[in-house]
Amino acid sequence: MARIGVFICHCGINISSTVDVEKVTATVKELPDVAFAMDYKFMCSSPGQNMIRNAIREHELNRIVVASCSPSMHLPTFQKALLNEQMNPYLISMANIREQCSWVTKDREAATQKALDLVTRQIKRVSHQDELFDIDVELHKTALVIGGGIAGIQAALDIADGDRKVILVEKSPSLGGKMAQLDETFPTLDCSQCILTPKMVEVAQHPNIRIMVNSTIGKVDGFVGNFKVTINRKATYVDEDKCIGCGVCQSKCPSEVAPNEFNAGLEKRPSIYIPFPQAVPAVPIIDPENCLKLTKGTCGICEKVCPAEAIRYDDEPKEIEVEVGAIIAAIGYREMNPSVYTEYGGNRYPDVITGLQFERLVSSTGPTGGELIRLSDGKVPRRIVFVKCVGSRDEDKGHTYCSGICCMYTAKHAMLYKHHVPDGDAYVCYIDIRSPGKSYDEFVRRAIEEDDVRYLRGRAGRIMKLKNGQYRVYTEDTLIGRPVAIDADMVVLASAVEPQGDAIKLAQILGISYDKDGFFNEAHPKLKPVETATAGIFLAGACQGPKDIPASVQQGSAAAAKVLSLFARDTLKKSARIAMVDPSACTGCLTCAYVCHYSAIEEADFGRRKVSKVISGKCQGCGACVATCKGSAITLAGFSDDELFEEIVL
Amino acid sequence: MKELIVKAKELFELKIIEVLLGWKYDEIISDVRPYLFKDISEIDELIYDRRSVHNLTNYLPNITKRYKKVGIVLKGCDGRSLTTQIVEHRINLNQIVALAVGCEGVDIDEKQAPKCDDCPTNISPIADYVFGEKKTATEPGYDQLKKIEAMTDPERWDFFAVEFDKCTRCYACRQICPLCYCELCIADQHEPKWIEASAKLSSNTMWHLTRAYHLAGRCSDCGECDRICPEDIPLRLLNNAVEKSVLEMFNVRAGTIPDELPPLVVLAKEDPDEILGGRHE
Amino acid sequence: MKMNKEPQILGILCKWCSYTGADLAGTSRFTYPANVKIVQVPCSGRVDPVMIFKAFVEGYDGVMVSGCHPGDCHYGTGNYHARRKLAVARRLLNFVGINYDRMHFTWISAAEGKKFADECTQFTQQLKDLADKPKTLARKELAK
Amino acid sequence: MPRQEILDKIKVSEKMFLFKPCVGSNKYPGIITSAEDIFPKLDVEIETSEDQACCGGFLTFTNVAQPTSTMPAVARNLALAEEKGLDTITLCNGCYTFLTEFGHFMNDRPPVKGVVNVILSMIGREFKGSQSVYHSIEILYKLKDKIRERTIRPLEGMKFATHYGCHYLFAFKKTAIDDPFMPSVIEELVRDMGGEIVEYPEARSCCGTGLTQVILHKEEISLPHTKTKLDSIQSVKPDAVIGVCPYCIAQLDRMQQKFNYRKIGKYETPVIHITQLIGLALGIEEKRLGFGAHAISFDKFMQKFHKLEKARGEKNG
Repeated sequence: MARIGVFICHCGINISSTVDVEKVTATVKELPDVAFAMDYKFMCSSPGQNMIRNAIREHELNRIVVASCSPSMHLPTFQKALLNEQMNPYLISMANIREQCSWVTKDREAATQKALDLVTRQIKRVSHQDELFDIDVELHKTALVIGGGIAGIQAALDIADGDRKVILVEKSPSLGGKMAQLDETFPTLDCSQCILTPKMVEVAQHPNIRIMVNSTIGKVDGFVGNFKVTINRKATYVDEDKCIGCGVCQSKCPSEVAPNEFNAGLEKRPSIYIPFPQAVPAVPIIDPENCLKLTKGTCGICEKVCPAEAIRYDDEPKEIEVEVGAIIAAIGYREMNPSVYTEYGGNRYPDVITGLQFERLVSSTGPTGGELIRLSDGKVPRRIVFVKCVGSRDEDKGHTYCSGICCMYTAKHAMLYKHHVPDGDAYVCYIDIRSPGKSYDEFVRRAIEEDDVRYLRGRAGRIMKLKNGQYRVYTEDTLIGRPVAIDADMVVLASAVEPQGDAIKLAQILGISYDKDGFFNEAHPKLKPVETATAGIFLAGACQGPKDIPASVQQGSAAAAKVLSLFARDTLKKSARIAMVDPSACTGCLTCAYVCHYSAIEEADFGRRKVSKVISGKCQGCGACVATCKGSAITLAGFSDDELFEEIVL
Repeated sequence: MKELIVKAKELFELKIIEVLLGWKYDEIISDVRPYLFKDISEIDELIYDRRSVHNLTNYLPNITKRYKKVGIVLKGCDGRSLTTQIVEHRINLNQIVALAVGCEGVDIDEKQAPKCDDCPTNISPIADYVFGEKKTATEPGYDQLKKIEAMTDPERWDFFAVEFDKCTRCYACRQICPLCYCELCIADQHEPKWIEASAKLSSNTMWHLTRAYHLAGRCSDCGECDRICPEDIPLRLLNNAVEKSVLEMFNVRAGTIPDELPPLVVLAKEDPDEILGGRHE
Repeated sequence: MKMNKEPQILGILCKWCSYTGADLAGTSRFTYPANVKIVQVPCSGRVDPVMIFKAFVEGYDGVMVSGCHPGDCHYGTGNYHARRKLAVARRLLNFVGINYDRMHFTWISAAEGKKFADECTQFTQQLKDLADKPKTLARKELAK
Repeated sequence: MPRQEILDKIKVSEKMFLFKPCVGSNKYPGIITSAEDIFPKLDVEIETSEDQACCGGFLTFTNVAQPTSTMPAVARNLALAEEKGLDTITLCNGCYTFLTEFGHFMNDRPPVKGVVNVILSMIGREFKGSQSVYHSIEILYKLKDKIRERTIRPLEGMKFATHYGCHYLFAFKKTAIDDPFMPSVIEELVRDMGGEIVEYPEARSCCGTGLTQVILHKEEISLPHTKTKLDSIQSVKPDAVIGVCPYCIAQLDRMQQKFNYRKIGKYETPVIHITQLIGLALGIEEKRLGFGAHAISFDKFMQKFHKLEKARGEKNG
């Protein structure tokens, strides 16, 4: 037998000015099951809460209705009052008579009637509410960071410094990501590797971080606090414990055929290689597709020359299972291949290169040792054109979004060019200059004003190779309204930032959502920028959307903070408002499992039948399964059919 | 027919099936009725012709619990029911040997059943053996449905109010339907009472709307509910109205593609918002 | 025939976007007709069309369902599932004579308080403009 | 690179309707006669119609008539092929554009189609929109293997520049058989016949006729453009330029003559339609190729061709 206490708030005059609170109180007093009803000026105040507490004791109330403001405002406040009286906090219901009644209705009579109606519904509802208990979930205080670029490195270091264990998984043979390939960084023009390498070394030496390179994620099961992750480590054919990183093997390898990934394909690399001198870990890997020993059974030189006897031609891929409490996805981006831009040559012209290739070309660790020359004939380019938005903001052939970083790096490239070739001409073909960021616009202005880079506002239409080896860039200067043709020695295409090729696959493994382009979706674009809709999985860096280094680092730290705050607890509290299956009513059709966004429904045995079962740790309580179950075998605690029925039916 | 019997005997002989669900002529009712053939000696009585109107898949869940290998003679519409039953884990496909017949239509009261005019696949989408010709599917005509659609709102309600009022809530429509299989039907629930048990217009309306909605994107249009209704309520009309919307909005005809999820549990991000607000047509 | 009395409207709103949007309408003091009764659900995906059938049978003149905009669902995909279910329910109800215009499905974000108030006002007017609802009303039946 | 998914959709039938371009009929009859000869040699029977009219393009281009008024003319042309149950081959980019675009336009808009059919009914015809229209280069590319096998007079030693024409590749960016910026279908055909391709910088530029219609308007924009293009061609010294559009061919061919008369350069690169070239390689009677109608003489070209052929013959004994 429900003994309901009804507490109606005046909210100063916010409610009582349009709602006749006394009348409502008097009316609800007469309703069945209502054991006590009162009204008060400020129900949320300390005296107001004490009134509720006293009434609970004096009138032996077992259900509470508070009619006041929106539950999103003060439900926790009133739940606290219940808790203080050792009452289950789920035995309260709130009628929203301020935001959804007194503030939106002018007519006093109508408002009073509506308030009465709303309170009555909650009174009917509350007697169907049951005691619910938040779920305690144990958690593994180890984090998994996927991706060893700057965002992943930052996240891993921050978590590790917070004295929690981190597993850092990287697909390629070394940490560093795109930042390791860059020459200098905007807007300060400090050397990228000089600021990155110390961080990479710190990661390598950190006792709390376990680095797993050459590895990808195979499977993720479980839920927040309790993920079971299968990591696939590919065969590297080198024993990392024995290898001393001397590099003799790569200098003797005769099979130099594959494009050097680190140098953006500008030159070839051996088939056993350390990706770059500062690589962490500095352990080589054999490329099985080009190694003569592995493809043809000949050669075997590396094994002979290795002083540490670390070569293992019989190495095999491994599957490693780990248990973690939180996951950070930081897989970064890839540069779009401009081959579809046939108007820009479609990769046929040797001196029409991408932004990343230009970075390698001017880098002192690059294929030319930092000398800016044309790859076709070794000459210094006297005139260079930078074409922006190649693949960005182009519905036709590329992506609809702005890649965000190209305006800045193109300004930087133009400056670097002018620093290498002070008497050369640099042109930039742009649509807009987007440089919001600390000291960013000043940086662009510096390129234009101090380094005399010529900015032409217009999208380049076509690049044509001339007989003399130059490239003619057809564009338009829309500011003077005239077509322009520039004969240049080199053209740099600011190729778009796009999601990694395996981004969608990873999103599906992790069970997180992604946008139409393949970038991972954050839980809320403004208020939850590093969380995903799946609890315990966070995002950092350019996998969530195009980002520059500062933004990636920020998000890495933010994600780490989220993980640390999760790990600060010994158990996780999960809202009790989750779905439950009544196995005796369940037919086992499993259509509920198809609509579950969290894969929180699994098959279970019930006598001789198979039925659905909700994994309470995974369920987030959306109720999609409840609406899908035709036999009403699923109940969503807190929003059960009983409760909603009472609210709907008058 | 002959081939069907020969194949059925072969399957019994080779012990590929333990029982066969089909039809035979029953002297007592002087009509063809569903029959579970348990022995090879009975097979000669197997009948499939225009009188084989029943949807046999309704019996499958129980039969597959008792026998490991079940043969079944399937018309196109029955096959579509089977497809959905399999997707919804009612039946394990491995237990089924489907003998699909190229259905030429069935008769109710010696006239071709109206459902046959709207048939999308005369051969079951699930078939281990096929007997007969496949006909090309035609767009459903929905003649009767279109007549109702042409009425005004009050006219339509007046029409259905009369029909729903007849309902005695015998639930024959529920029992005959191979896809109405809830352990506890929403109409039998006490808390909350979405659908009141007494036979009156309001609760009958709730029942018929709910029944039709629960079949959305699943109903194979076998027409059994319509045939069985003792009050002759035009239940197919409601089913077809839903199936027509499903076809128009989601381009799905229930059960025609094996392993395809029912459209109402498919995650369809690309659906246009117009389906929620745009006018019909 | 136009309706004279105020139409009764049931508003089923998702907790994260639309209910918060309705709160914002209040905080911003946008007024709308008092005949809209709001029920909170965690997600539009929780809305079972049976609730809507019941609402009409119980005597509501219109039902309004609102969730987060496509792509913004707090639970990822609940609103997409809701869209399919409600689209079917809407056509079915129309088929038995309960006009499309008695159902209003919309996406209202937590920032769209104005939109919520406007939708309520317009929907009320829309229902007033419609001819009387078919007499499914349970209460009328009892009176008989 | 040719687009496989588009190629797969193209159906080469045993019998096809050849749509005769007016520029071909009036200026370069060799284009039509060679086409009539080569398709049967490639196992495609050709049917033409005396009733055929202008594709409708000229009327629209020259702003003589509104697109809607030319619609019945297009529909009538399409109906001719439909009545025979044949798919159409066009020899000209303009014909291709007008027949396909207007055909789609009418098919997608039943009211327009209805009005057009009312007009057509007056002459006892009807446009159904049931047959396809293909560009000759599409069909020829599909017949590439047969062309290679049946080449009896290989083009070995001959150098060619190519010109695709905007109104095929650029106008059909997504549906043409090749990428507008990096096409290779003509190149592949020429190489199959033994010829050599020379690339020139302005290969992707317009021939110039599209710019303000040199015939109707002033020449200031059109002629310099054509000159740039011709200069670029001249710089790589091909034996001939291959086109797939009689309209482009007319511009590139006749403007050379015009420049020569006006003494603004000396141009002597003959311009040839792909069907003429294939006709040559397949051994069609030389007078059926109609080189005599071209403003820039083919004499040098043919001399070189004969000389090389003779040399090969002697070598092979």
